Amino acid sequence: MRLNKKDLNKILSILAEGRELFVPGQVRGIKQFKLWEGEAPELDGENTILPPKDILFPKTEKMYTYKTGTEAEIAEIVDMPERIIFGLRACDMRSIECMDSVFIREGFEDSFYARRRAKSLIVAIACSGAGVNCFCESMGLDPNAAPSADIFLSDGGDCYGVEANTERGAAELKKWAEYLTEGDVPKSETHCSLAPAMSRELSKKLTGIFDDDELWQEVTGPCIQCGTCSFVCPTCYCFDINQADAGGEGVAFRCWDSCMFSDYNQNAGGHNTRPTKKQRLRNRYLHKLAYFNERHGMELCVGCGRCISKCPAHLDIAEFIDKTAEVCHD
Amino acid sequence: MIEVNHDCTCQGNPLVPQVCRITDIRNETGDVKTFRVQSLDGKRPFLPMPGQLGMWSMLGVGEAMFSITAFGEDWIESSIKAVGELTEAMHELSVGDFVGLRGPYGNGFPVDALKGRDILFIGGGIGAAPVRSLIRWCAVHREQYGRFDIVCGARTIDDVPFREDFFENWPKMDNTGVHITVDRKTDNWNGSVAFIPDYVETLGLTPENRKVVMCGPSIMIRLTTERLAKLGFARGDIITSMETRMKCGIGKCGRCNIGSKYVCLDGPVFTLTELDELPAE
Amino acid sequence: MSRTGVFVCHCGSNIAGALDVERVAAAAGKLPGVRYAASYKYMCSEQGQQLVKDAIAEHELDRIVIASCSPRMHENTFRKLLKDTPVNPYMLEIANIREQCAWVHADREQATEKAVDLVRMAVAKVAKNKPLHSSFIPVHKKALVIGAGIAGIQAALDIADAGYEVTLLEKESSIGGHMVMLDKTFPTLDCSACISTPKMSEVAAHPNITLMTGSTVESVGGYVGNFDVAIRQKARYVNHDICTGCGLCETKCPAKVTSEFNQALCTRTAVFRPFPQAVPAKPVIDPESCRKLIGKAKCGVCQAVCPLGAIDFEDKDKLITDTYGAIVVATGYELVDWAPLYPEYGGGKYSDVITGLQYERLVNASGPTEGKILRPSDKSVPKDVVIVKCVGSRDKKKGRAYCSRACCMYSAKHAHQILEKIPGARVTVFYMDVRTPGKNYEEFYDRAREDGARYVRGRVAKIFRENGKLICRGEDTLLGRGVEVPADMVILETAMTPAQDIRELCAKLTISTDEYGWVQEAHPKLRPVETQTAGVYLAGACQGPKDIPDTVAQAGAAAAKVCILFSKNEIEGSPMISAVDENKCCGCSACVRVCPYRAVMLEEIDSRELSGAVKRQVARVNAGLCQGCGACAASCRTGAIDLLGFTNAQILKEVDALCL
Amino acid sequence: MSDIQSALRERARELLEDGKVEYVIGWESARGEDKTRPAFIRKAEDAGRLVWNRFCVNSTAKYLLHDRWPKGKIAVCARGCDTRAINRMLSDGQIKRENVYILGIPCEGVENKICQRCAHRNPLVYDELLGESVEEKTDFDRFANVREMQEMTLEQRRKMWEDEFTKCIRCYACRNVCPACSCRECYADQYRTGWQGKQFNSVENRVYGLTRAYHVGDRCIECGECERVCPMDLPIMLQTGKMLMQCNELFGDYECGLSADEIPALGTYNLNDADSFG
Amino acid sequence: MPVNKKWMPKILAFCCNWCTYTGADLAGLNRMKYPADVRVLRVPCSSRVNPQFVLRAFQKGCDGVMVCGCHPGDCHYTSGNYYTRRRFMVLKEMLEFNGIEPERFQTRWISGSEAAKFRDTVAEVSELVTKLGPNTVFNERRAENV
Repeated sequence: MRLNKKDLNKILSILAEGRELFVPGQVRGIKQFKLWEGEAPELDGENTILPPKDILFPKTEKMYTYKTGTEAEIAEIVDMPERIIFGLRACDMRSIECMDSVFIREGFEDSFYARRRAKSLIVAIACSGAGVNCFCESMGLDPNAAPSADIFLSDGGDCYGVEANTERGAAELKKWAEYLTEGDVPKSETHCSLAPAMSRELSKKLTGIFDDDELWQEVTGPCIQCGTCSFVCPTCYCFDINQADAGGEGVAFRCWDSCMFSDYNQNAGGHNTRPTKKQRLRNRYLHKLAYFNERHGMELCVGCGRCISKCPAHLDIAEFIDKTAEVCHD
Repeated sequence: MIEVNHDCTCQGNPLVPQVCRITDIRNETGDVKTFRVQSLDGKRPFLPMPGQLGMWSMLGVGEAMFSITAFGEDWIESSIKAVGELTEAMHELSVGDFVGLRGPYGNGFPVDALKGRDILFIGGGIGAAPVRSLIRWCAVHREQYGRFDIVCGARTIDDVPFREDFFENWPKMDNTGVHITVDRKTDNWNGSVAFIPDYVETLGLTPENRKVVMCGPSIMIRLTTERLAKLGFARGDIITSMETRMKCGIGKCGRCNIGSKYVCLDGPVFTLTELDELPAE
Repeated sequence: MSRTGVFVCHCGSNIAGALDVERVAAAAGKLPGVRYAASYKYMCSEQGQQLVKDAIAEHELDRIVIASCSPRMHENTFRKLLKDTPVNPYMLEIANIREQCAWVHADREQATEKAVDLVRMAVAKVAKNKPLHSSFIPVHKKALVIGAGIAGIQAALDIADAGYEVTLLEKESSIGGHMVMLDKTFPTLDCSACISTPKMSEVAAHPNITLMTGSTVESVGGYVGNFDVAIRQKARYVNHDICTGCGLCETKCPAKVTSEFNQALCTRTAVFRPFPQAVPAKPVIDPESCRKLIGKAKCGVCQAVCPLGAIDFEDKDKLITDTYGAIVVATGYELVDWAPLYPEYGGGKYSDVITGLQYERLVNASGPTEGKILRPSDKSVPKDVVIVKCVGSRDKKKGRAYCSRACCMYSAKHAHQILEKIPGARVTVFYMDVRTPGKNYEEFYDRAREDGARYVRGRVAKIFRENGKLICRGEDTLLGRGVEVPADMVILETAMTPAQDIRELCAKLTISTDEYGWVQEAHPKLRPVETQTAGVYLAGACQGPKDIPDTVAQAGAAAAKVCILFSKNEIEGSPMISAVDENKCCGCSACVRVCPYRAVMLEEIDSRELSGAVKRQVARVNAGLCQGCGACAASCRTGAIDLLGFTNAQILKEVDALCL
Repeated sequence: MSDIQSALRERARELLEDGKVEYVIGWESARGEDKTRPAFIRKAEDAGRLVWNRFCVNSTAKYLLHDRWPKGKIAVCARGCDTRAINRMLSDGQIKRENVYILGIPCEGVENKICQRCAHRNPLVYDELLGESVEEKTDFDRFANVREMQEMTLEQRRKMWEDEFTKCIRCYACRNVCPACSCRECYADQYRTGWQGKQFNSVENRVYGLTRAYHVGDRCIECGECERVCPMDLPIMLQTGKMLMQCNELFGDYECGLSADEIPALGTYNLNDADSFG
Repeated sequence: MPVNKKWMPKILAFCCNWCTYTGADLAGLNRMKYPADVRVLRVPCSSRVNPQFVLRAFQKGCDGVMVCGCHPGDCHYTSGNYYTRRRFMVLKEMLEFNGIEPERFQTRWISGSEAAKFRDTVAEVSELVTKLGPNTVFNERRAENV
């Protein structure tokens, strides 16, 4: 189907009825997914700096309230509003697939995430401008398609090609009926600017170089062990559980955590299983490019390049891939 | 894949614990206490397999994973050593107080693989707790297993936990040898004074048809494995339970990974061969 | 959860009258961790304390909160109570709901609400308390007294009589200080030598006192009970073990140099005893004036003459170190150098314008003039004498605003002595005020005036020589006109100042001085003989100008303090001191800088780090010195050093509890 | 620029060859020539990787804290701000001067907005100076941004900081890059003691922001690294700048990192300090 | 908070044990009256107060914070209040710079004998903070944060 770009605002107001609509926009100079307040979303240009991860897997999520003392009781916090993520690109869509695989499909089902995911409608859009650090193609993605999104908009100059991939997407499209016209739009042809030599065999071989200390020392040298890469990465899903106590009662919450922090693996009694930054960054890279693959069949890196642009020490996962590819194949 | 039963949670959400009441607290040693709990409606919170863990939550302080060392008709028990702020806070609890509990987690000991075998149980200090859960299970199904040799090591005799099991119940089991050793001699003990690795060597056990179940500090495991290897034990026959930091307990938070394996989901029980495949972290 | 007991006190009607104590107890009962809450009429009474003991036993409580009067009143009472219960005395917090709540808020409802808040804060804090145990510091029962004037002598004697060993240091070659220079002492006019020389000989003979003259303190380390002191004894060049004090060498010594003891009124030889009754009664050689030691001439007469060969020119300074439990500072005073300050009084060029001490030497029987008052210029008997008071004292322009306290009395004494010893003498005293604060002081002053001393109220503006007389031009403020008094001799009663090297000594002892250099006492009214460094006491004029009666009283008080310290084998240090968590400390020495008592030092420890075993610096608290102020805990960014009893966790919980 | 670079490579090769230093910390070009990355050259033949150009923005000094007890000496390519960072760590007792071999580089300013406000382009302490010292820049007001901020009304400032701290994602990059942040265990990681909650909300962020400003305020060497690395572009230097301005006004002119034995302003006192207490 | 009652500010006062706390006790002994919205937190010396405690008080919902100590020169620990003076002269400016009304953070030297000064200070601060209204800038009480 086709949608005239002029009618985009009307579509957005349809989407925003009684639901929280998140669109890419500027918040004090930082492009991120923000609540839509009627302005035109920034769909083109580079991808958002902060991923949409915060919507499905919030920075701080209250899990349950508790009371101690004689009548101790625990009450789960359940209310979840309906949400819509509009203007998602292929790489962020893949990150949601990864998180679905972790939180829903494997082992226990994480009820918090599952509930949020069930109440979220995702409207993806074809990638209109690859950033200088993008390499999603070499991670096996097609920037111009998002098969697992509910609705996908492809860019046709003055109009969007609209197609629904899921029944929920189709149901939603019915509401757009009056603005849709027949006809489809050719697939756009944006390509990534980077192409690191990532491949399925490299993913297998990576665990082989686990003990190559000299390589790891050189790769992890400049790292300053901050959490920037974890918190701007769309697929990092590690979290910490904590309790905010207010004198005998309070809230238990989970919040983002980063494997790069020094107290991440701090056991009671002082022993730390990964005390040095070499071990921690090695674990991060291997988890993204190898370990996750063994369990879920896809890499945990979607090639969005956010960690490359934001790393204070200018570390670069794409360069890492090229270097290890070179080391692994000989 | 991993079969999952989590019937002790609040309306099925694996991350939200259920309130349970402490019905009994026993002082095992100076710094180890065993807490027995029951859910509010007086029933057993969940039916754990031997070696499985429960996530104990002291409301307002924090959560930690402890192996379920024993269970009965309407209770389960865990032994907790006071090492950090949370465990010290729990040691201040008294009977009738409430804790949060969710579980069971972990894959538990491979009871089927052990069927028909002689078993050497080794428990180092608080490591005796997970081993005890397996011994109690094997005691119930005694006929399915061969000879038992139970070894317990501790700093001094006063640090040996579960005294009535080690000294009364288990020696009475047929075809069972109970061997206690301590690091440091005290006047109320005249038995063996030796580190576990050396002591195990003196027991003269043969590797044929025998599996070893060993839990305790990692140095003890490493040294004892070397001695067992000298005695001819294959690494595949040695089973241990990993003691790492676990946060969520359901394989999501990423904290307890060794390579691609999650200790709380794929473990904590591994054979040494499985551990060798993982990257040496 | 912790098992806390809360006890709310009615304090008769003091608290119960102003707020609803039952509601406070009920609210406390619901707080987390509180297992027992009750209220009682008088918690500090015998029954009240028994109530606490019973509750502890019955409910197995492990920490207690008392909501009552100020902790400054009964914190110790309740700590002693807990000593004979299984609960550690420091698992206790007090909520002040009397002085800071019941008594100061009229509105009963608001007062009750505030009391509930205060109890909640105390319960939240006590939950984080840890059992604390006092640390014990050994005490070396040996005292060091610095300065052997009457203050040092009296203190040393008292301590020694109490049975403890004392080392008495004196910078000069003989003990006695300034008092032994005086002739008579007011107000009883008994002879100074008669009351001080017996004490001096008692000191020399006392088995417990080790006397070290010509000695100063080189360095002081350690802390109360364990001061490691290095003492430098100047070379005497006379072996006092062999020397019998016959004095033959003194008669033969060719060198002549001004005698400091006699205030430069006469000279002394290089090998000398400052005054006949000196203790130790054996001479020493002054290296600056002995011709052989200066290397000017071969001399060595005294060595040749000495029958026992006691002279030894190769003698060297000796450095002796010892450990002392307490130190008494008794370094006394000096007279201000008035000459540069008062050019208008001749600036020292008139030899007949003398200071009070110079007069004392003139009138003293063992002085240069054997007691006859002869004016230094022509040794004639002065008929007209003018005494000028407050020279250098009470005068901001000359740099000292304080009053030197004793000069009013000894100027009256001088007037009385002159009138008595020189028949027909005329004495004029220029005064600002006359202060006679002691027993029989006023009567003594009256007698001086009855003897004929003429008191003129006004300050002397100028002293100049005119046809053989010293004209003292001043002003008589009572008559409102200028006045000029011709005089044969003028006595200036100059201001007292601290000894010159007092500031370095105080720096070594880590005690402070005020802007003039007088040693700073711990508290002017409540702790006058203590300093803010534990174990260092002070006596006499080093703390401020004073006369002999006050000096001796202070010396006795300082000795008593030392004896209190020595009465126990070890001092129980308060356990509420700082403690360092070594694996958090990065050795940045922020705490070392802020500690007022230098109780925190960096120390090297062996530490297992990622890169193997290394040596690194961490802070270490000296339990003896730490007074528990907590400045270090607030300066430590990572919370490695914390003040037990007021830890960061406790205060944070207290702040949180307030806002629930 | 390029003769310094060749001198740098030359000296690095010599130092590594005769084993005087264990490794050299400098910069090497990253992907694309407009980006460099800190480099740790251990072998003499790798010395060629060292570069010096206007894209060398990362501070090299803080990496000394990643190896506090080195076996041998560590060579550091240090610009003016890096040498101030080294002085900072020396004053805090975190590194030993004998462990560091400083290759001083006079710097005309790199691609970093802080360089317009840099008063110490020449290295303050060095073992070798690679190139003649450049003329210092003095035509700027060190606290221009702070003064401009103070013109705003209280309400405006409140709103501005409210938004800024809502953006913060607590990645702690500003802490991990700051030479004044040298604690073994940061207060923010000790949530057992309860200083700082783990929640990500604007209040906890504000507490973190203000606490860190207070911890490093009187020792901040104004190297601008915290603002450079902040992924959310928070104006962190405003906070420490305000602290320094206060120290300047209250305790006499105050600049940090100028010598190796400085005492921070809040760690000492002066009897006649300004006193507006009631 | 029952709606009919006039809103009462919550003010926390860090008082040094040797001077201000004694002064407060003295005010009690003399039965002086002052508003009931100040809660005193006893510390051994004003130099024990870590600026982070003040931030914590504001974060947890206090409407006003006071730090009181001995007059410079009278400190029982000789130099404690000199550090207090520097720390909180700077913190006062930082709070204002961050948009918190400066009147909410008061610092006073009150000696053991100045009971009247303690009463007047409490009255003055209580009135000032009541005029300013509840502290919403920093306060964790707001819905989205708890």
